[in-house]
Amino acid sequence: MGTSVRVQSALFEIGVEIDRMRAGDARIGAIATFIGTVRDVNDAAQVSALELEHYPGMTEQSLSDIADDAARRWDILGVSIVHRVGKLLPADPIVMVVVTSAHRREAFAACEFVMDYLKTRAPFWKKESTPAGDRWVEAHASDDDAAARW
Amino acid sequence: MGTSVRVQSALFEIGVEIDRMRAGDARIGAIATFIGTVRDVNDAAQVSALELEHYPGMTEQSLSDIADDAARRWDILGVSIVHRVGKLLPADPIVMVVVTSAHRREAFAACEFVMDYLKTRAPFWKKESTPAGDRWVEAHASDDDAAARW
Amino acid sequence: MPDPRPATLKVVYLARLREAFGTAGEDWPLPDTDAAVDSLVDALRARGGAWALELAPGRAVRVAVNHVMASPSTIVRAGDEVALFPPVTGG
Amino acid sequence: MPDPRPATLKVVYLARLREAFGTAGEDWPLPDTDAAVDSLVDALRARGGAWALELAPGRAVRVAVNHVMASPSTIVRAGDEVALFPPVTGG
Repeated sequence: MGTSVRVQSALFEIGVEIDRMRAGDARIGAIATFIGTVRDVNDAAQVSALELEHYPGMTEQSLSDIADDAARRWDILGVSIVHRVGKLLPADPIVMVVVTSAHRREAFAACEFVMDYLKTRAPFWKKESTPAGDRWVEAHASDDDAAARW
Repeated sequence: MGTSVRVQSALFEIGVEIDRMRAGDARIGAIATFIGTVRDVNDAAQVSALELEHYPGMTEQSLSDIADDAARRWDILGVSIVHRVGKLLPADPIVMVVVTSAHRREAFAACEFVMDYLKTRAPFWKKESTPAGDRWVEAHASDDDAAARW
Repeated sequence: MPDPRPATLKVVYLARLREAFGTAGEDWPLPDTDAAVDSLVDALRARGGAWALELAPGRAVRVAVNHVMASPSTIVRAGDEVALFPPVTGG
Repeated sequence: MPDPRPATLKVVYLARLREAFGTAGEDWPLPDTDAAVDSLVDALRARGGAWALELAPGRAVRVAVNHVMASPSTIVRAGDEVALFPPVTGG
Protein backbone atom coordinates (compact mmCIF):
# COMPACT_ATOMS: atom_id res chain seq x y z
CA MET A 1 0.00 0.00 0.00
CA GLY A 2 1.49 3.32 -1.03
CA THR A 3 0.11 6.48 0.52
CA SER A 4 1.33 9.92 -0.39
CA VAL A 5 0.14 13.34 0.78
CA ARG A 6 1.30 16.79 -0.29
CA VAL A 7 0.30 20.36 0.52
CA GLN A 8 1.61 22.87 -1.99
CA SER A 9 0.88 26.22 -3.60
CA ALA A 10 2.00 25.07 -7.06
CA LEU A 11 -0.46 23.74 -9.63
CA PHE A 12 -0.37 19.95 -9.91
CA GLU A 13 -0.42 18.04 -13.20
CA ILE A 14 -3.47 15.77 -13.17
CA GLY A 15 -2.12 13.23 -15.67
CA VAL A 16 1.26 13.08 -13.94
CA GLU A 17 -0.32 12.45 -10.53
CA ILE A 18 -2.39 9.56 -11.86
CA ASP A 19 0.51 8.04 -13.79
CA ARG A 20 2.67 8.20 -10.67
CA MET A 21 0.11 6.10 -8.77
CA ARG A 22 -0.23 3.61 -11.66
CA ALA A 23 3.53 3.17 -12.16
CA GLY A 24 3.03 0.11 -14.35
CA ASP A 25 1.52 -1.89 -11.47
CA ALA A 26 -0.56 -4.60 -13.18
CA ARG A 27 -2.29 -5.55 -9.92
CA ILE A 28 -4.28 -2.33 -10.41
CA GLY A 29 -7.61 -2.72 -12.21
CA ALA A 30 -9.36 0.40 -10.96
CA ILE A 31 -8.33 4.02 -10.43
CA ALA A 32 -10.85 6.39 -8.87
CA THR A 33 -9.92 10.06 -8.91
CA PHE A 34 -11.51 13.19 -7.54
CA ILE A 35 -10.52 16.75 -8.39
CA GLY A 36 -12.05 19.73 -6.61
CA THR A 37 -11.97 23.06 -8.44
CA VAL A 38 -12.78 26.68 -7.56
CA ARG A 39 -16.34 27.65 -8.49
CA ASP A 40 -17.09 31.24 -9.47
CA VAL A 41 -20.26 31.23 -7.34
CA ASN A 42 -20.67 30.17 -3.71
CA ASP A 43 -23.55 30.76 -1.32
CA ALA A 44 -25.20 33.11 -3.83
CA ALA A 45 -22.19 35.40 -4.34
CA GLN A 46 -19.76 35.80 -7.23
CA VAL A 47 -16.30 34.59 -6.26
CA SER A 48 -13.34 36.23 -8.02
CA ALA A 49 -10.58 34.55 -5.98
CA LEU A 50 -9.95 32.18 -3.10
CA GLU A 51 -7.22 32.23 -0.44
CA LEU A 52 -6.53 28.85 1.14
CA GLU A 53 -4.88 28.70 4.55
CA HIS A 54 -3.61 25.60 6.35
CA TYR A 55 -1.93 24.67 9.65
CA PRO A 56 1.54 23.45 8.69
CA GLY A 57 2.37 20.15 10.34
CA MET A 58 -1.12 19.29 11.50
CA THR A 59 -2.56 19.50 7.99
CA GLU A 60 -0.07 17.02 6.53
CA GLN A 61 -0.53 14.71 9.54
CA SER A 62 -4.29 14.86 9.17
CA LEU A 63 -4.14 13.97 5.45
CA SER A 64 -1.78 11.07 6.23
CA ASP A 65 -4.17 9.78 8.89
CA ILE A 66 -7.12 9.97 6.48
CA ALA A 67 -5.17 8.10 3.76
CA ASP A 68 -4.11 5.41 6.26
CA ASP A 69 -7.66 5.12 7.53
CA ALA A 70 -8.92 4.54 3.95
CA ALA A 71 -6.25 1.87 3.45
CA ARG A 72 -7.38 0.07 6.62
CA ARG A 73 -11.06 0.16 5.69
CA TRP A 74 -10.81 -0.98 2.07
CA ASP A 75 -8.74 -3.44 0.10
CA ILE A 76 -6.87 -0.86 -1.98
CA LEU A 77 -3.36 -0.57 -3.41
CA GLY A 78 -2.59 3.14 -3.06
CA VAL A 79 -3.93 6.54 -2.00
CA SER A 80 -2.56 9.93 -2.90
CA ILE A 81 -3.82 13.33 -1.77
CA VAL A 82 -2.54 16.65 -3.12
CA HIS A 83 -4.05 19.85 -1.70
CA ARG A 84 -3.17 23.39 -2.70
CA VAL A 85 -2.87 26.46 -0.49
CA GLY A 86 -2.48 30.17 -1.24
CA LYS A 87 -4.31 32.25 -3.79
CA LEU A 88 -6.48 30.44 -6.37
CA LEU A 89 -8.77 31.65 -9.15
CA PRO A 90 -12.07 30.28 -10.47
CA ALA A 91 -11.62 26.94 -12.32
CA ASP A 92 -8.25 26.34 -10.62
CA PRO A 93 -7.83 22.84 -9.13
CA ILE A 94 -7.77 22.83 -5.31
CA VAL A 95 -7.47 19.18 -4.36
CA MET A 96 -6.86 15.85 -6.05
CA VAL A 97 -7.38 12.37 -4.61
CA VAL A 98 -6.28 9.22 -6.44
CA VAL A 99 -7.09 5.70 -5.19
CA THR A 100 -5.85 2.54 -6.89
CA SER A 101 -7.19 -0.95 -6.27
CA ALA A 102 -7.88 -4.26 -7.98
CA HIS A 103 -11.63 -3.59 -8.21
CA ARG A 104 -13.75 -0.50 -8.80
CA ARG A 105 -16.10 -0.76 -5.81
CA GLU A 106 -13.27 -0.32 -3.29
CA ALA A 107 -11.61 2.45 -5.32
CA PHE A 108 -14.81 4.52 -5.53
CA ALA A 109 -15.71 4.04 -1.85
CA ALA A 110 -12.23 4.88 -0.55
CA CYS A 111 -11.96 7.96 -2.81
CA GLU A 112 -15.32 9.32 -1.64
CA PHE A 113 -14.43 8.53 1.99
CA VAL A 114 -11.16 10.47 1.71
CA MET A 115 -12.97 13.52 0.32
CA ASP A 116 -15.69 13.41 2.99
CA TYR A 117 -13.14 13.13 5.79
CA LEU A 118 -10.87 15.76 4.27
CA LYS A 119 -13.77 18.22 4.04
CA THR A 120 -14.60 17.90 7.74
CA ARG A 121 -11.27 17.05 9.39
CA ALA A 122 -8.29 18.39 7.48
CA PRO A 123 -7.23 21.86 8.70
CA PHE A 124 -7.79 24.07 5.67
CA TRP A 125 -9.75 27.32 5.57
CA LYS A 126 -11.05 29.19 2.53
CA LYS A 127 -11.44 32.95 2.25
CA GLU A 128 -13.41 34.18 -0.76
CA SER A 129 -13.15 37.48 -2.59
CA THR A 130 -16.66 38.63 -3.53
CA PRO A 131 -18.11 41.95 -4.78
CA ALA A 132 -19.10 42.67 -1.13
CA GLY A 133 -15.55 42.09 0.06
CA ASP A 134 -13.55 39.18 1.44
CA ARG A 135 -15.27 36.60 3.62
CA TRP A 136 -14.32 33.35 5.35
CA VAL A 137 -16.27 30.39 3.99
CA GLU A 138 -18.61 28.82 6.57
CA ALA A 139 -18.58 25.07 7.15
CA HIS A 140 -21.59 23.16 5.82
CA ALA A 141 -23.68 20.76 7.89
CA SER A 142 -24.08 18.63 4.72
CA ASP A 143 -20.34 17.91 4.87
CA ASP A 144 -20.66 16.67 8.45
CA ASP A 145 -23.55 14.44 7.37
CA ALA A 146 -21.45 13.08 4.49
CA ALA A 147 -18.54 12.21 6.78
CA ALA A 148 -20.84 10.62 9.35
CA ARG A 149 -21.93 8.02 6.76
CA TRP A 150 -18.66 6.08 6.98
CA MET B 1 -24.72 19.37 -20.33
CA GLY B 2 -21.97 18.04 -22.52
CA THR B 3 -21.80 14.32 -23.15
CA SER B 4 -19.13 12.71 -25.25
CA VAL B 5 -18.48 9.03 -26.00
CA ARG B 6 -15.66 7.45 -28.00
CA VAL B 7 -14.60 3.90 -28.86
CA GLN B 8 -11.03 3.68 -30.09
CA SER B 9 -8.01 1.41 -30.26
CA ALA B 10 -5.57 4.23 -29.55
CA LEU B 11 -4.32 4.99 -26.06
CA PHE B 12 -6.03 8.03 -24.52
CA GLU B 13 -4.23 10.76 -22.58
CA ILE B 14 -5.74 10.89 -19.10
CA GLY B 15 -4.79 14.51 -18.37
CA VAL B 16 -6.00 15.68 -21.78
CA GLU B 17 -9.38 13.97 -21.36
CA ILE B 18 -9.96 15.62 -17.98
CA ASP B 19 -8.81 19.05 -19.18
CA ARG B 20 -11.15 18.80 -22.16
CA MET B 21 -14.10 18.31 -19.79
CA ARG B 22 -12.97 21.17 -17.51
CA ALA B 23 -12.38 23.64 -20.37
CA GLY B 24 -12.16 26.58 -17.95
CA ASP B 25 -15.80 26.15 -16.87
CA ALA B 26 -15.97 27.81 -13.44
CA ARG B 27 -19.40 26.34 -12.72
CA ILE B 28 -17.53 23.06 -12.13
CA GLY B 29 -16.55 22.37 -8.52
CA ALA B 30 -16.15 18.59 -8.71
CA ILE B 31 -14.64 16.18 -11.23
CA ALA B 32 -14.99 12.45 -10.56
CA THR B 33 -12.98 10.16 -12.80
CA PHE B 34 -12.68 6.42 -13.17
CA ILE B 35 -10.02 4.58 -15.15
CA GLY B 36 -10.16 0.82 -15.65
CA THR B 37 -6.85 -0.91 -16.41
CA VAL B 38 -5.80 -4.42 -17.47
CA ARG B 39 -4.89 -6.64 -14.50
CA ASP B 40 -2.27 -9.36 -14.95
CA VAL B 41 -4.42 -11.81 -13.00
CA ASN B 42 -8.11 -12.67 -13.47
CA ASP B 43 -10.13 -15.57 -12.07
CA ALA B 44 -6.95 -17.20 -10.73
CA ALA B 45 -5.02 -17.18 -14.04
CA GLN B 46 -2.11 -15.07 -15.27
CA VAL B 47 -3.19 -12.75 -18.07
CA SER B 48 -0.56 -11.75 -20.62
CA ALA B 49 -2.86 -9.87 -23.01
CA LEU B 50 -6.47 -8.91 -23.61
CA GLU B 51 -8.43 -8.58 -26.85
CA LEU B 52 -11.45 -6.31 -26.64
CA GLU B 53 -14.27 -6.68 -29.17
CA HIS B 54 -17.26 -4.39 -29.63
CA TYR B 55 -20.38 -4.14 -31.81
CA PRO B 56 -19.83 -1.04 -33.94
CA GLY B 57 -22.84 1.23 -33.91
CA MET B 58 -24.64 -0.38 -31.00
CA THR B 59 -21.71 0.10 -28.63
CA GLU B 60 -21.48 3.86 -29.26
CA GLN B 61 -25.28 4.17 -28.98
CA SER B 62 -25.27 2.25 -25.72
CA LEU B 63 -22.56 4.48 -24.23
CA SER B 64 -24.48 7.59 -25.34
CA ASP B 65 -27.64 6.27 -23.71
CA ILE B 66 -25.81 5.56 -20.45
CA ALA B 67 -24.26 9.06 -20.43
CA ASP B 68 -27.67 10.65 -21.12
CA ASP B 69 -29.25 8.52 -18.41
CA ALA B 70 -26.65 9.73 -15.89
CA ALA B 71 -27.33 13.34 -16.92
CA ARG B 72 -31.06 12.87 -16.33
CA ARG B 73 -30.60 11.26 -12.93
CA TRP B 74 -28.08 13.70 -11.43
CA ASP B 75 -27.47 17.42 -11.53
CA ILE B 76 -24.20 17.26 -13.42
CA LEU B 77 -22.47 19.42 -16.03
CA GLY B 78 -20.76 16.87 -18.29
CA VAL B 79 -20.05 13.18 -18.87
CA SER B 80 -17.39 11.68 -21.08
CA ILE B 81 -16.71 8.00 -21.75
CA VAL B 82 -13.72 6.69 -23.71
CA HIS B 83 -13.43 2.92 -24.17
CA ARG B 84 -10.66 1.11 -26.00
CA VAL B 85 -10.92 -1.95 -28.24
CA GLY B 86 -8.33 -4.25 -29.78
CA LYS B 87 -5.26 -5.78 -28.17
CA LEU B 88 -4.25 -4.49 -24.73
CA LEU B 89 -1.49 -5.48 -22.31
CA PRO B 90 -1.41 -5.62 -18.49
CA ALA B 91 -1.52 -2.13 -16.91
CA ASP B 92 -2.93 -0.61 -20.12
CA PRO B 93 -5.96 1.66 -19.60
CA ILE B 94 -9.20 0.19 -20.97
CA VAL B 95 -11.87 2.72 -20.08
CA MET B 96 -12.09 6.23 -18.70
CA VAL B 97 -15.17 8.02 -17.37
CA VAL B 98 -15.13 11.71 -16.42
CA VAL B 99 -18.10 13.44 -14.75
CA THR B 100 -18.15 17.16 -13.95
CA SER B 101 -20.63 18.86 -11.63
CA ALA B 102 -20.96 21.69 -9.14
CA HIS B 103 -20.78 19.33 -6.15
CA ARG B 104 -18.92 16.13 -5.37
CA ARG B 105 -21.82 13.92 -4.30
CA GLU B 106 -23.46 14.06 -7.75
CA ALA B 107 -20.13 13.62 -9.57
CA PHE B 108 -19.20 10.47 -7.60
CA ALA B 109 -22.66 8.92 -7.92
CA ALA B 110 -22.97 9.56 -11.65
CA CYS B 111 -19.45 8.26 -12.34
CA GLU B 112 -20.07 5.02 -10.43
CA PHE B 113 -23.47 4.64 -12.11
CA VAL B 114 -21.89 4.98 -15.58
CA MET B 115 -19.33 2.28 -14.78
CA ASP B 116 -21.94 -0.11 -13.33
CA TYR B 117 -24.18 0.32 -16.36
CA LEU B 118 -21.31 0.12 -18.82
CA LYS B 119 -20.14 -3.16 -17.25
CA THR B 120 -23.54 -4.81 -17.68
CA ARG B 121 -25.05 -3.11 -20.74
CA ALA B 122 -22.42 -1.82 -23.16
CA PRO B 123 -21.56 -4.38 -25.87
CA PHE B 124 -17.90 -5.14 -25.22
CA TRP B 125 -16.33 -8.57 -24.82
CA LYS B 126 -12.93 -9.45 -23.41
CA LYS B 127 -10.79 -12.39 -24.47
CA GLU B 128 -7.80 -13.13 -22.25
CA SER B 129 -4.50 -14.78 -23.16
CA THR B 130 -3.48 -17.09 -20.31
CA PRO B 131 -0.85 -19.87 -19.98
CA ALA B 132 -3.68 -22.36 -20.66
CA GLY B 133 -4.64 -20.57 -23.87
CA ASP B 134 -7.10 -17.87 -24.89
CA ARG B 135 -10.48 -17.67 -23.15
CA TRP B 136 -13.50 -15.41 -23.25
CA VAL B 137 -14.09 -13.63 -19.96
CA GLU B 138 -17.31 -14.68 -18.24
CA ALA B 139 -19.75 -12.05 -16.96
CA HIS B 140 -19.91 -11.64 -13.17
CA ALA B 141 -23.13 -11.72 -11.16
CA SER B 142 -21.57 -9.06 -8.89
CA ASP B 143 -21.69 -6.64 -11.84
CA ASP B 144 -25.41 -7.30 -12.29
CA ASP B 145 -25.93 -6.68 -8.58
CA ALA B 146 -23.96 -3.43 -8.83
CA ALA B 147 -26.06 -2.17 -11.75
CA ALA B 148 -29.30 -3.18 -10.03
CA ARG B 149 -28.57 -0.75 -7.16
CA TRP B 150 -29.42 2.32 -9.25
CA MET C 1 -47.74 -3.96 -55.11
CA PRO C 2 -45.68 -6.47 -53.03
CA ASP C 3 -42.10 -5.51 -52.21
CA PRO C 4 -39.92 -7.41 -54.73
CA ARG C 5 -36.95 -7.59 -52.36
CA PRO C 6 -36.50 -10.88 -50.48
CA ALA C 7 -37.77 -10.70 -46.90
CA THR C 8 -34.57 -11.30 -44.94
CA LEU C 9 -32.98 -10.36 -41.63
CA LYS C 10 -29.34 -9.52 -41.22
CA VAL C 11 -28.14 -11.77 -38.38
CA VAL C 12 -24.90 -10.79 -36.59
CA TYR C 13 -22.81 -13.02 -34.28
CA LEU C 14 -20.36 -11.49 -31.85
CA ALA C 15 -17.48 -12.57 -29.61
CA ARG C 16 -17.68 -16.22 -28.48
CA LEU C 17 -20.68 -16.91 -30.74
CA ARG C 18 -18.88 -15.54 -33.81
CA GLU C 19 -15.96 -17.86 -33.08
CA ALA C 20 -18.15 -20.89 -32.30
CA PHE C 21 -20.28 -20.45 -35.43
CA GLY C 22 -17.28 -19.64 -37.62
CA THR C 23 -19.01 -16.61 -39.12
CA ALA C 24 -19.69 -12.98 -38.26
CA GLY C 25 -23.22 -13.19 -39.60
CA GLU C 26 -25.59 -14.19 -42.36
CA ASP C 27 -28.79 -13.24 -44.16
CA TRP C 28 -31.78 -15.08 -42.78
CA PRO C 29 -34.98 -15.56 -44.82
CA LEU C 30 -38.07 -14.50 -42.91
CA PRO C 31 -41.31 -16.51 -43.04
CA ASP C 32 -44.34 -14.67 -44.48
CA THR C 33 -45.58 -13.56 -41.10
CA ASP C 34 -43.72 -11.47 -38.59
CA ALA C 35 -41.48 -13.68 -36.46
CA ALA C 36 -40.31 -13.24 -32.86
CA VAL C 37 -36.74 -13.42 -31.58
CA ASP C 38 -37.39 -16.79 -29.91
CA SER C 39 -38.50 -18.45 -33.15
CA LEU C 40 -35.30 -17.26 -34.87
CA VAL C 41 -33.18 -18.66 -32.01
CA ASP C 42 -35.14 -21.95 -32.11
CA ALA C 43 -34.48 -22.27 -35.85
CA LEU C 44 -30.75 -21.57 -35.42
CA ARG C 45 -30.50 -24.06 -32.55
CA ALA C 46 -32.11 -26.72 -34.72
CA ARG C 47 -29.00 -26.66 -36.95
CA GLY C 48 -27.27 -28.78 -34.28
CA GLY C 49 -23.51 -28.80 -33.56
CA ALA C 50 -22.13 -25.51 -32.25
CA TRP C 51 -25.55 -23.94 -32.77
CA ALA C 52 -27.28 -26.42 -30.49
CA LEU C 53 -24.48 -26.09 -27.93
CA GLU C 54 -24.18 -22.31 -27.78
CA LEU C 55 -27.93 -21.67 -27.98
CA ALA C 56 -28.95 -24.49 -25.62
CA PRO C 57 -31.69 -23.52 -23.16
CA GLY C 58 -29.98 -22.16 -20.04
CA ARG C 59 -27.00 -20.69 -21.93
CA ALA C 60 -26.95 -16.93 -21.46
CA VAL C 61 -27.40 -15.42 -24.91
CA ARG C 62 -28.36 -11.79 -25.44
CA VAL C 63 -30.20 -10.52 -28.51
CA ALA C 64 -30.33 -6.99 -29.88
CA VAL C 65 -32.66 -5.90 -32.70
CA ASN C 66 -31.47 -2.85 -34.61
CA HIS C 67 -28.93 -2.09 -31.85
CA VAL C 68 -31.55 -2.18 -29.07
CA MET C 69 -31.66 -4.98 -26.49
CA ALA C 70 -34.54 -7.35 -27.26
CA SER C 71 -36.51 -10.02 -25.43
CA PRO C 72 -37.62 -13.45 -26.75
CA SER C 73 -40.99 -11.98 -27.74
CA THR C 74 -39.58 -9.00 -29.67
CA ILE C 75 -40.95 -9.06 -33.25
CA VAL C 76 -38.40 -8.96 -36.08
CA ARG C 77 -39.20 -7.62 -39.53
CA ALA C 78 -37.59 -7.69 -42.96
CA GLY C 79 -34.46 -5.56 -43.02
CA ASP C 80 -33.88 -5.73 -39.26
CA GLU C 81 -30.38 -6.34 -37.91
CA VAL C 82 -30.53 -9.03 -35.23
CA ALA C 83 -27.37 -9.58 -33.14
CA LEU C 84 -26.70 -12.57 -30.89
CA PHE C 85 -23.94 -12.30 -28.28
CA PRO C 86 -22.86 -13.49 -24.83
CA PRO C 87 -23.33 -11.32 -21.72
CA VAL C 88 -21.08 -8.27 -22.03
CA THR C 89 -17.74 -8.03 -20.22
CA GLY C 90 -16.36 -4.58 -21.00
CA GLY C 91 -15.13 -1.82 -18.74
CA MET D 1 15.19 20.09 41.08
CA PRO D 2 12.35 22.19 39.57
CA ASP D 3 12.48 22.92 35.82
CA PRO D 4 13.85 26.50 35.57
CA ARG D 5 12.03 27.15 32.26
CA PRO D 6 8.77 29.08 32.52
CA ALA D 7 5.70 26.83 32.28
CA THR D 8 4.05 28.12 29.09
CA LEU D 9 1.89 26.91 26.24
CA LYS D 10 2.37 27.95 22.64
CA VAL D 11 -1.09 29.13 21.55
CA VAL D 12 -1.77 29.35 17.79
CA TYR D 13 -4.67 31.18 16.10
CA LEU D 14 -5.70 30.30 12.57
CA ALA D 15 -7.88 31.68 9.78
CA ARG D 16 -10.76 33.91 11.01
CA LEU D 17 -9.48 33.80 14.61
CA ARG D 18 -5.99 34.91 13.58
CA GLU D 19 -7.49 37.89 11.76
CA ALA D 20 -9.96 38.76 14.56
CA PHE D 21 -7.28 38.60 17.28
CA GLY D 22 -4.70 40.39 15.14
CA THR D 23 -2.04 37.81 15.95
CA ALA D 24 -0.97 34.34 14.78
CA GLY D 25 -0.30 33.20 18.33
CA GLU D 26 1.31 33.88 21.70
CA ASP D 27 3.00 32.24 24.66
CA TRP D 28 0.55 31.58 27.45
CA PRO D 29 1.69 31.14 31.07
CA LEU D 30 0.31 27.98 32.65
CA PRO D 31 -0.95 27.90 36.23
CA ASP D 32 0.93 25.54 38.60
CA THR D 33 -1.47 22.68 38.08
CA ASP D 34 -2.32 21.04 34.79
CA ALA D 35 -5.06 22.98 33.04
CA ALA D 36 -7.77 21.80 30.63
CA VAL D 37 -8.59 23.27 27.21
CA ASP D 38 -11.82 24.82 28.53
CA SER D 39 -10.04 26.82 31.25
CA LEU D 40 -7.66 28.24 28.63
CA VAL D 41 -10.57 29.24 26.41
CA ASP D 42 -12.39 30.79 29.41
CA ALA D 43 -9.32 32.86 30.24
CA LEU D 44 -8.93 34.05 26.63
CA ARG D 45 -12.63 34.94 26.42
CA ALA D 46 -12.32 37.03 29.60
CA ARG D 47 -10.09 39.46 27.69
CA GLY D 48 -13.27 40.89 26.15
CA GLY D 49 -13.50 42.54 22.69
CA ALA D 50 -12.78 40.21 19.74
CA TRP D 51 -11.87 37.47 22.23
CA ALA D 52 -15.28 37.56 23.90
CA LEU D 53 -17.00 37.74 20.52
CA GLU D 54 -15.15 34.94 18.70
CA LEU D 55 -15.02 32.62 21.72
CA ALA D 56 -18.60 33.29 22.90
CA PRO D 57 -20.45 30.16 24.01
CA GLY D 58 -22.23 28.75 20.97
CA ARG D 59 -19.56 29.92 18.46
CA ALA D 60 -18.02 26.90 16.77
CA VAL D 61 -14.35 26.89 17.75
CA ARG D 62 -12.12 23.86 17.31
CA VAL D 63 -9.05 23.16 19.43
CA ALA D 64 -6.06 20.97 18.61
CA VAL D 65 -3.35 20.08 21.13
CA ASN D 66 -0.03 19.13 19.55
CA HIS D 67 -1.74 18.75 16.14
CA VAL D 68 -4.40 16.37 17.47
CA MET D 69 -8.06 17.41 17.78
CA ALA D 70 -8.91 18.04 21.45
CA SER D 71 -12.06 18.34 23.56
CA PRO D 72 -12.83 20.90 26.32
CA SER D 73 -11.55 18.46 28.95
CA THR D 74 -8.23 17.69 27.25
CA ILE D 75 -5.37 18.48 29.66
CA VAL D 76 -2.65 20.85 28.40
CA ARG D 77 0.89 20.83 29.75
CA ALA D 78 3.94 23.07 29.56
CA GLY D 79 5.42 23.06 26.07
CA ASP D 80 2.19 21.97 24.36
CA GLU D 81 1.09 23.68 21.15
CA VAL D 82 -2.60 24.56 21.41
CA ALA D 83 -4.33 25.75 18.23
CA LEU D 84 -7.73 27.48 18.07
CA PHE D 85 -9.53 27.62 14.73
CA PRO D 86 -12.97 27.70 13.08
CA PRO D 87 -14.53 24.57 11.55
CA VAL D 88 -12.47 23.54 8.54
CA THR D 89 -13.53 24.36 4.96
CA GLY D 90 -10.94 22.75 2.68
CA GLY D 91 -11.30 20.39 -0.26
